Amino acid sequence: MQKYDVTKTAIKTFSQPEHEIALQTNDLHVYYGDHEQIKGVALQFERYKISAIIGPSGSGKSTYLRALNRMNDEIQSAKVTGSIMYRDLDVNSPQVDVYEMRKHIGMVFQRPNPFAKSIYDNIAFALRRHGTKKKAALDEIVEKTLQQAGLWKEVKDSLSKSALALSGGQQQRLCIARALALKPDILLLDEPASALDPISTSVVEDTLTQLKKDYTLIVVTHNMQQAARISDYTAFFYDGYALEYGATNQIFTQPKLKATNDYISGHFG
Amino acid sequence: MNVRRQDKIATVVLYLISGTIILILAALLLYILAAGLPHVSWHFLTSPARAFEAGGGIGIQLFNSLYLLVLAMLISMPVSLGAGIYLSEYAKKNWRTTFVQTAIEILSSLPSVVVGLFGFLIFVVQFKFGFSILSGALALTFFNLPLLTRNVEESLASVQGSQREAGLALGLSRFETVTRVIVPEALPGITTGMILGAGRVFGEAAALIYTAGQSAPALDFSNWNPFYIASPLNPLRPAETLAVHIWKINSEGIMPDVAAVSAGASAVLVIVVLLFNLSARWFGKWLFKKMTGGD
Amino acid sequence: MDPIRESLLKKSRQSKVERLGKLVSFCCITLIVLIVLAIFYFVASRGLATFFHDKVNLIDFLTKDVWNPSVKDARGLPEVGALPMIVGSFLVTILSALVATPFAVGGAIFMTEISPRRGMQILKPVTELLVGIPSVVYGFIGLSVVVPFVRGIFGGTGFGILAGTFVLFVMILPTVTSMSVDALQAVPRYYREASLALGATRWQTIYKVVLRSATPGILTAIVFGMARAFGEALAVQMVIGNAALMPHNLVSPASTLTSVLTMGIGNTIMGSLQNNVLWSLALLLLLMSLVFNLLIRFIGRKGALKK
Amino acid sequence: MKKKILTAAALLISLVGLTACQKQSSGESITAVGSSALQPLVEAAGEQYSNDHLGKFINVQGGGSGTGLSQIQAGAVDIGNSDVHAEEQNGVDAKKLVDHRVAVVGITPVVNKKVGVTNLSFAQLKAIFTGQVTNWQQLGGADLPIVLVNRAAGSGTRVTFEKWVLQGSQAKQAQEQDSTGMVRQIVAATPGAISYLAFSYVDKSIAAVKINHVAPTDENVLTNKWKIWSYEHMYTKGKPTGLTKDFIAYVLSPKIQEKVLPRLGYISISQMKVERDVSGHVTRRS
Repeated sequence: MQKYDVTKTAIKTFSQPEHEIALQTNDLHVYYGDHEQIKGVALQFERYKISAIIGPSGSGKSTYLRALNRMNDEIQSAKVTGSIMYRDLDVNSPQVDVYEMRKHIGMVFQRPNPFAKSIYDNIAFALRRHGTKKKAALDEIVEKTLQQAGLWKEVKDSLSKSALALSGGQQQRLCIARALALKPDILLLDEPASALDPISTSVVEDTLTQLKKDYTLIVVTHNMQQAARISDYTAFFYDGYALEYGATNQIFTQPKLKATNDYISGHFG
Repeated sequence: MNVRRQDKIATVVLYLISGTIILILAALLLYILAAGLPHVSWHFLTSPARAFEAGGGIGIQLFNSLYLLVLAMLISMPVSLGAGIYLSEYAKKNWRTTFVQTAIEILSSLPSVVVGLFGFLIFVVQFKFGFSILSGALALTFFNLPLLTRNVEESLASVQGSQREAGLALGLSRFETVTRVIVPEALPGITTGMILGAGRVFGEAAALIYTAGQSAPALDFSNWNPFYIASPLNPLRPAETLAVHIWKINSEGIMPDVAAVSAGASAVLVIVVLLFNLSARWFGKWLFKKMTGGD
Repeated sequence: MDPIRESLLKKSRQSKVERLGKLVSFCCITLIVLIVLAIFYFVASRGLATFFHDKVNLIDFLTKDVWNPSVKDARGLPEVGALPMIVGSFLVTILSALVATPFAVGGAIFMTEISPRRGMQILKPVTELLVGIPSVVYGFIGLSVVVPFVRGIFGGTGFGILAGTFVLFVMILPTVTSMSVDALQAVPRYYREASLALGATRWQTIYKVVLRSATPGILTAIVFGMARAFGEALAVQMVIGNAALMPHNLVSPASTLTSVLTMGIGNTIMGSLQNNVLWSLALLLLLMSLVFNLLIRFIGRKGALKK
Repeated sequence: MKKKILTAAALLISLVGLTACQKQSSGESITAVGSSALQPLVEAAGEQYSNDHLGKFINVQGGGSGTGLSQIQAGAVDIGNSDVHAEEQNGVDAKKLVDHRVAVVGITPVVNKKVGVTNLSFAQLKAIFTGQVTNWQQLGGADLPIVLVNRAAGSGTRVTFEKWVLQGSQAKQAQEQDSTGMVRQIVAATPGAISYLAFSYVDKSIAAVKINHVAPTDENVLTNKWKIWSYEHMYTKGKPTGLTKDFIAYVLSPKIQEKVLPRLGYISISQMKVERDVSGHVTRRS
């Protein structure tokens, strides 16, 4: 594997934003035990845009994404330093209620993970637990989110069927609908289409572009074409650093760094 | 050629071994049932035991066994569920957890006599519960807890981690994720374990001899007020169970039909335990279908 | 003000639920640990009284072979040599494990390698049913079938190590079998496929590849079965004959730690030496179950390292 | 689901608590614990007593004479049943206990039917149980090795038997059985076996042995011609009061002594023509 001088080129600070920023991280480090997985990342994500994070395996993309809504808390050995600013609050600070925060910063995982419940309950479950009990309200949210996720037409007659009976692509869209049901501000997606076939992938991609008008999306992807197709901004991760970040168009056509260029032209990854 | 023959021989031997295992069980069951079933009748199942005359039944013992079982399971189920949840969801991988797990393993391999005597000194003597269903149920809880806890822990651990992430990412606490998502999914396994545990409890004798006692005073089945001393529901009355009864009459029985009663009681005991086993299987499967098939 | 920002700073219902839930489940596990510690303390305090209060020499206790707690020897110390019971316990445990192992492993291979369909449909339920049979019933059968059988063939009373071994063999068979099945199933499928692809026969594959890599798991299963056999009381007590004598042969009456314990406990006075030595036996049992546990952990760790 | 379990558990606990508080108000009961040989008698008497006195209950538990004596000594129960004198048990302070002798049990040596011996002397019995004689031929019986079957050490039957037969010698270590039923079964099935049983357990499957040509019968026990017998004791801690006192009096009443005891195979205490103290000293009863 080719070596790049990452420490010099890594993004450590950023200029004052021109647009409204939904989330930003400063000098974010993530450690798993003694191993430093993320070595200081500063990025900001614009509201109502899709930002893609690309990079080779092991570059820390997923780890970074999971840090954003503190999913790393659930891994015993993980430790996070640096700040994650969301609505003028540091997500990592003890004042912030982690469960409330996760309602606003939702997440969709690489492998579809619907609950072993009915399609309806997959969406209604968390709502009920957070206090929405009325049937009419639940019905409305279920229908709306399934429509947003582009799944409504396929499942509207079988809402009481087990979610596990759906195809992989449908399950993933159900998981997106499930996350949307809580009306999050930001939706984090960790390679949402990597476990799916090409047709399902394109349906999910369509869904994401539709969602952009109401949500801020941060998508980790392995698939550069996908990043190019759907995202407005792209960050390139390498060895625990964010090396380059900019408008997707610019990153894919005129990358500033050799490393980025090598990666997107397929020299490694 | 030699290798092929070896393969043949090995296969035959393995078939023989498996056949022997099945034969042993079949012989055991047939023996118990053949020896006992002729004595089992409605009268035998419902009438009280007689100390020194023929014609006694096992009605009260059977009721005691069931009541004790229900009480023991009521106490041990929530505790083992909580403990299992802690071990599989919260416990960190360190020496303390290893210590706790070793402690549980030891409790599970403890001879039940020791548990019974401990229960005797603590509940019967110290807490003054006397020889009672309550003392027995608590002793059985001790005896049952490690197995149930391990079963809960294993069942929970077998549910995929992605389900936990799903719940957590929806802003649910780990506890609610576990109780509302993971436990339901693990329910088939947990239920099977609980029912098998119930079977063990039902057949346990050594832990009960000194706690629930070895006498079965007549019960007044018309009075269900649990405070009445002869009420079937009174948890502070002494209660000889079926398994203890078998042990006792084999040891000290002076009724003329000892052999018949003990064979009959053994048959009933085994049948009930088998029913537990079969229902565990059936119920686990049914539950799994129900859980994954929507409401 | 930003309502979302506000809500982030408040303690949510979920975090209260989490605190409470964690506490409750922690209490449950603490309760269990406390129970174990209490039992340990209780058995140890009584069991050790033999040595501290009644001044019995630990070495004598473990190595002498005369068990007669109410009689004093020449030095004025009670005759409490537990060796016959220790030997008896180990003999029945090891013998029954020796007999059970080929059956259990054979049955497990049958279930996983030879005929999984039939194995899982017939053999597995059968072994699980065996687990459920209460030990009093095993004792009852041992008494009415095994003991007369042994008597018929070898003469004597029929009571003894051999009868105990038979009964324990059937009792631990299901445990060892089902754990061996788990161990065999954990062997990755491609091991078998690789071996078969190299032209090995099924038996060669089983013997050289599958069994080899499942050895730690199978050993754990056997030790687990031994732990169970060691602690079994009622069934053994009913068939072993309960003579606190060094076993001369397999059909002479012998005794185990558990059988002496169950028999004697009702006939001795709490706090007397006769009672305390029984608790010393119980302590020995407890320590043995600790040893078995450590052994299982040790084997498990070794197995894990190999992979 | 979980809530339901919790609610049920909470209900149960409160129920138990309430029951514990109200125990006294709905019926009175005492507990008698100990000797399994005495258990059937006390059970039968307790049952009758409850029938005669509504709302009063006698809980009877086995557990062995040792348990009975330790529990009564600890004050954990109301009556401690024992087949042996409290003075004979290690670890019991007999002075604190009050002895109530409620019945007598005769104990006889029994042998397997193939042995071919019907009469033995005390000396021969002693030789057998100390292991000096090992074949029945030496005693004029069949050519069979002697198989000793003992009761568990400390059991009342064994203590009594050894007291009169061994006279202080040490018994040979041999197989021990926890229970009378088992002993009978083994003696019946094992050629050459010898053991000892209470009279009431003797049946056709085994042979009882005369000692010095005295037959093991109730009549011979009444006059102490048959020496191996013991009292059945109900011990109380201090003088009995209340229900305990009434119940012991009831057990000693003719209703139990004359009607129930014989049916259960005990010898009535009121018929005894002699009295014997713990050291074996016999006096005639007037």
